Amino acid sequence: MRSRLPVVLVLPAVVGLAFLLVPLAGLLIKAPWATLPAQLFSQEVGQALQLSLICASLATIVCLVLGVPLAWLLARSDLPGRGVLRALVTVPLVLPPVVGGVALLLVLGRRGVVGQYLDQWFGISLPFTTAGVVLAEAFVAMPFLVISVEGALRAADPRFEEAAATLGASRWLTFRRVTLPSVMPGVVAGTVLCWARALGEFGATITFAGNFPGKTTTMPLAVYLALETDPDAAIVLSIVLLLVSVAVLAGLRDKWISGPS
Amino acid sequence: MRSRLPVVLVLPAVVGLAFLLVPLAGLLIKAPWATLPAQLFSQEVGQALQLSLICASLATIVCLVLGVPLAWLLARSDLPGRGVLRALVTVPLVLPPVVGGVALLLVLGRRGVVGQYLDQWFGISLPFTTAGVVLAEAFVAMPFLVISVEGALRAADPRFEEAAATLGASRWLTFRRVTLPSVMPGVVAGTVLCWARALGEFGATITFAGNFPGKTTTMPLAVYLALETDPDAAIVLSIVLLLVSVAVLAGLRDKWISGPS
Amino acid sequence: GTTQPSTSGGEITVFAAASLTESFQQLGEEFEAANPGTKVSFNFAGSSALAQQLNQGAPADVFASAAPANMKQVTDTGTITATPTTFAKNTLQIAVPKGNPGKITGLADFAKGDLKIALCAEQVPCGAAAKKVFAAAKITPSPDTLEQDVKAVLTKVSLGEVDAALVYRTDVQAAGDKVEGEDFAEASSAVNDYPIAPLAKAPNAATAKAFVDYVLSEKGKKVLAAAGFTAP
Amino acid sequence: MTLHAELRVQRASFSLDIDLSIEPGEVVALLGPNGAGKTTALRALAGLVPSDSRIHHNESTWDGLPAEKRPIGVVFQDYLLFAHMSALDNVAFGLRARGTRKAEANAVALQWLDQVGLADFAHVKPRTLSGGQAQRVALARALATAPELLLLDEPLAALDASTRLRVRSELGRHLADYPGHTLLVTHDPLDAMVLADRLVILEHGRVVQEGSPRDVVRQPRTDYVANLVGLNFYRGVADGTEVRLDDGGTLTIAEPADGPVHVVFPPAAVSLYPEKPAGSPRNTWQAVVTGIEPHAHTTRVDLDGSPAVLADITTATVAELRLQPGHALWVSLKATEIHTYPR
Amino acid sequence: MTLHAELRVQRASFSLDIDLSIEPGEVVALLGPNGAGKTTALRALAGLVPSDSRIHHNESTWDGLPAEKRPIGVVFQDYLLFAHMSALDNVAFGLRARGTRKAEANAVALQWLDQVGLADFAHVKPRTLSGGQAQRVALARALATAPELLLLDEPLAALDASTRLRVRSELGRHLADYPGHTLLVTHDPLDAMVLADRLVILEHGRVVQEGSPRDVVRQPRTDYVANLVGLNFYRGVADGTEVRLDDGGTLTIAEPADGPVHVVFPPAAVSLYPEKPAGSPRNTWQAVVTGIEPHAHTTRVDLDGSPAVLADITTATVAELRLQPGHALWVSLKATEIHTYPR
Ligand SMILES: Nc1ncnc2c1ncn2[C@@H]1O[C@H](COP(=O)(O)OP(=O)(O)OP(=O)(O)O)[C@@H](O)[C@H]1O
Ligand SMILES: Nc1ncnc2c1ncn2[C@@H]1O[C@H](COP(=O)(O)OP(=O)(O)OP(=O)(O)O)[C@@H](O)[C@H]1O
Ligand SMILES: [Mg+2]
Ligand SMILES: [Mg+2]
Repeated sequence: MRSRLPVVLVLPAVVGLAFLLVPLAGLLIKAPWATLPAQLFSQEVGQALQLSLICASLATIVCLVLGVPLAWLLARSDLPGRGVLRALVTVPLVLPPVVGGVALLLVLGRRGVVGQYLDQWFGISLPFTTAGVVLAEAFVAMPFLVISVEGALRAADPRFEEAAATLGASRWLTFRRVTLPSVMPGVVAGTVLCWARALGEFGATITFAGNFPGKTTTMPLAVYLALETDPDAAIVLSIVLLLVSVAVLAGLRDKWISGPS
Repeated sequence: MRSRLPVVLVLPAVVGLAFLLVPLAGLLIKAPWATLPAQLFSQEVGQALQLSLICASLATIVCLVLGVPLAWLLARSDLPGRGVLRALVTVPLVLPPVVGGVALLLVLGRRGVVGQYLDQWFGISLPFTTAGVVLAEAFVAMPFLVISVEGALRAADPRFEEAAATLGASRWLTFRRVTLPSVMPGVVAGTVLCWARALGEFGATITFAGNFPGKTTTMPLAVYLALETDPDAAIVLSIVLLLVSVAVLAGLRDKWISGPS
Repeated sequence: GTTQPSTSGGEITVFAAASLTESFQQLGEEFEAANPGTKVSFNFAGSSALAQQLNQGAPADVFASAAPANMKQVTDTGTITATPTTFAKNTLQIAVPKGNPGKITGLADFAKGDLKIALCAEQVPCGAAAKKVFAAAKITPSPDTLEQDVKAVLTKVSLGEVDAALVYRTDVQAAGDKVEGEDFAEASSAVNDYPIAPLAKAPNAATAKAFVDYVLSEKGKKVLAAAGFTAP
Repeated sequence: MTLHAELRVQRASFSLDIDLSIEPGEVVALLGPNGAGKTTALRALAGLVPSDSRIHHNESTWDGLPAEKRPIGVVFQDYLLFAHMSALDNVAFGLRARGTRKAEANAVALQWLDQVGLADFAHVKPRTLSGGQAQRVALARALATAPELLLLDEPLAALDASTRLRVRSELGRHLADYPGHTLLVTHDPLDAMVLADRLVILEHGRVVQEGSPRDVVRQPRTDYVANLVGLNFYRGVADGTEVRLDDGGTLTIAEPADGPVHVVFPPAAVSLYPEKPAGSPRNTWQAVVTGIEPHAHTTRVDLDGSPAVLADITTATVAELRLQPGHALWVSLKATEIHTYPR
Repeated sequence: MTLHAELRVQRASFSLDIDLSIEPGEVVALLGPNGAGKTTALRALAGLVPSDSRIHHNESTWDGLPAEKRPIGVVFQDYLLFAHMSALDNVAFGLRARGTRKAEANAVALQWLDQVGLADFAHVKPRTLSGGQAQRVALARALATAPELLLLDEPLAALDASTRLRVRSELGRHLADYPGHTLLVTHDPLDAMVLADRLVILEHGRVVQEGSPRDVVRQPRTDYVANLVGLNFYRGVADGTEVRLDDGGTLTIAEPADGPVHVVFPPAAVSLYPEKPAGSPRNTWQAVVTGIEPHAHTTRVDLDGSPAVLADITTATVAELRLQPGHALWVSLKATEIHTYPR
């Protein structure tokens, strides 16, 4: 029952869409499709794809478990210096990922500030393991989740939380049953950003976790190696990564999202 | 007047905060501070920093102008296939940035699908220019903005837009005066993500725009090159980038944000 | 602990420069075939990243670097105590897009302002080498971009974004038929060495030494030569 | 110039199907129990709900028109004030949207805020307004654009008694001057009687009664309406001066009637006695007190009997009779107080 | 076991400062004009607003306690139902929060929904409820946890007349059984009279009057209260049977008094005549009609004179006198109808 969409909004929206999609179309057009089936069914690619999906999903779970509470703390508590904390949380975004990887090595590496004790006391060594990939991806992707969820929390009406409190709900119950469901669209948006960023993560991963096929070689690393040997194959690999992620996102999001409109 | 913060939320929040901040602390500890002043006041670093800030800000403006309407279109219109469109918009996130740069070259490069005509007809060549840096950064960073803003739009109560319509407001006016202000926290969150991502962008920039001091060498590129010869200098450069971005974000965000809580 | 005795028979980990990907994968397979019971796994990345990782205690047996500078970063910290051996050399070539649309004939064309030229940045080996070459030829190039690695340069050449670039011959060879290489005289003034060495605390020192020897052997040289490397 | 609307809305388990006509200058009140579809009808008129409705006005049709193209003003049940704008900006919004210049829009808005007694709150954000204050800002916002069709969803519900009296009479004055069509959704029969020229009673998405306030008050047709106007209400079959009630009991009436009728009488016409009264009233029967509600000057007594009945008696009588739930009493009712009309 | 509260809240340009005591089982109604601070007081009791309040109950103090530790139930003015939960889950929420098992909580919740007449809507989301339905779910949600202090902010405001009657009497029954303390914020004097044992009248954040409904009805102390209970109200100085009114005019009263007094009489005690009447009433003066509001059975006439006065007359009289705003009439009032009490 609403009027036609206004040109002043639709025009930039369409330009924006074209800006994002035309380059992808370019990739699709120029890709050497003939090599696709061979790539798709090669063992290494299968392994890398599987590893990518698993690691990105695990990293996303880590981010959700740690990041959503962090977002809540930033949005709802009255900590002093929240402004600075909030800015600090965005820092891994700005850090070139390779430097992020170096930072992780400095802290969690075998000679790292924390890592040396992990190694000495528990025999745990994170770099160059699949767990390391998950950590590196989580480090890079978490700020996306935190900032999206915090934005959603700030836009949510806190009076519903008050209503829950008067019903005897602790902050935790209120958070779980009232706050979280009401900011679900924001959490979903953040999760998508986080997962996608983790899936595409390269610099921190190769620096912190290395590039061991089957263990730490995710798709972006495979793309990097393919660029060394066969640039066309690299593009095909990227497209595979794209298609899989589009399929996953298109499949999942509409299931999760049941908001207004 | 609320109870103590629940441990079950605060604990993961603190762990998450530590996870994000300890590696940064590691960087700070291990950085060769002695070289910092020399670096800070060197001409190249100043140039790169300035270029980074300008390009990231311009890219953010491009993203706001194109991305906010796009988010609105995805959240509020009843286009067919919105789910797939939404997934496609997230794709540049997943794409390894280097491949994103290749995609941009394929389309906007000298021999690109669109670029060849830009070159022939208008004499415009985007690669190796500062405009190219802005484009590359915008391409990589826009999905962050779009997805955050879309999440915020979905969480907003559409009945306020109905109220505006009954007051005779067109969709455009409603968007400007009612919808946008009510999702401001989400837009701010998205803008921060977008700006930070643009500031840290490396792969697509170097691939599409190349690396020429004063024209296309942004801080992440300078960091990368420094890593090749002098990792310590790279860390110092990263810290400079970090400090500047934290200062900007901490300074700006609390000004923009005046939501609840 | 960091120096457990090898328990997994002959398994070693080789940290190798990304430009060695193809040849070392082949060498690894041949080595495994020649020494049953051994297994070689690789970690391919940029030499500087590998050096960082090694200095942070990465569990490796062998390091093959694309530049002596990165090797030096590792020997400086004592992570490698053995003297590195040069196992391959690489020289520069002029790379042009298929069909040579810029009509590049020699190094002198790099000084033309109207052509699009890509070079490596000075900080990376191919850039340092290019600087030496231009100095020797007394030419002042007018590059449009100073790329951070050879692959980035080659991407631009193969897409026709630049008319000419200066890269290693091995890279031209790997780039396939979209890129054509032209040799030039001054190339000999800047030859890049690839050093290799086993790590001081290699978990499997014996196999590590065997692998280094295999790379330096005639069989190894043949594989490397096929990829475009010249022998040391 | 009449506004004709055939409103048809289908919701999950609810359907609305009503025809409405509103003359220029006329105020139609839509009354009905919760969930009857009043808000839904209002939204269909405003173009806020997808529907098969057909609306004609002034030789034009609104069917395809989006909400912002309809010349309407709406006061929503839960205000929907824009949280980030001051009260003044909220009121000025509609004028600005229609192209009025800022200074002028603000002046008109301020005038409206003044009319609803909130001039002092012009620069305050809605979040800090009390419920009633917010409602009044919403009222001013809808009225400020001088719409052709004014839609009010419970405009007075959150106002306190004295403000309500004032805003009601101001609203009444404005509506009287106002040349457009007005639809008023309300629960309060008093609001409806005072403000509306015609009442339309809705139940379960259908019109069950329609007429001038006077007619509706006199001749309710459903329990809901009778309740609304505060009358005892029964269905029965008349045979001369005897009416046999459907739910039990018989009443004697003064004016003979025949066939199925509605029977009404005011609770104030009912008298209560501890013993069976002897005297002129033609109707006496026994009943048991089930509830007592004190009002300002009288007390309403709920009685179960054949028929069940409501009685309004003075507070003095309550004390005198020592009324308690469970007490058995005699009910007496003069035949002349009973009004019947055909079903 | 009395609940004692000293509520002090400072807001931008508003301050609340009231002392309240509520006995167990007692229902206190908080009345006052819009913006008087009723909601603010309720929020201070609930622990939802930072304040310097001191609240004692049962030898314990609530001062430091957060809202969720206070044994309270709140019905909010704009419902605040959780949009993503069904009506049933909304009602069961408080029980679940207090550790009741799911099946049991749902059973109790369903019972409550049934009590407010919404059993059929148990599995419906609040978005699809009508305003009144939503209000009733909110009511059920607050009552379901059987709190010690029940706080109701306009619990009946959005209900239609018949539902309101039913929910009011059900609420009354529940409150009568209910051993806890109840604070009811309302605009409706009838709700207050019917449901509350004591009224507390708030204006500008201060208590202006307090007492049983009967006392407040008989002896209002401010214009707001007089308006609320529907009485003509003046301030004056008595000297024997003469009262000189502060705002002009003099009235003759039956029972002699002295000094500053309040003067009240019901609008129904006022008679209107076209000519100066000759007869027993001791007070007659001329006045001009300024407003006419038809009610169900009587008509309220607003008259300006010395003093200004409200009169309730039968609709028949309105027709007979051909009343129109602007008409000059004679007002007559028996001295015995006038009630005075010291200021
Ligand atoms: N979005 C919706 N989806 C499904 N059903 C709805 C929706 N909105 C309203 N309904 C149902 O339609 C019916 C009518 O609702 P409506 O809001 O029109 O009632 P109302 O007469 O305004 O009631 P009230 O006086 O309580 O505000 C109700 O039964 C309600 O549950
Ligand atoms: N968050 C706030 N900040 C500043 N002032 C406020 C805030 N909330 C309320 N006020 C002011 O406090 C006063 C009392 O408000 P309150 O909501 O308590 O009134 P109320 O008696 O409940 O009125 P109503 O009957 O209209 O609901 C009002 O003048 C209001 O503008
Ligand atoms: Mg309604
Ligand atoms: Mg209130």
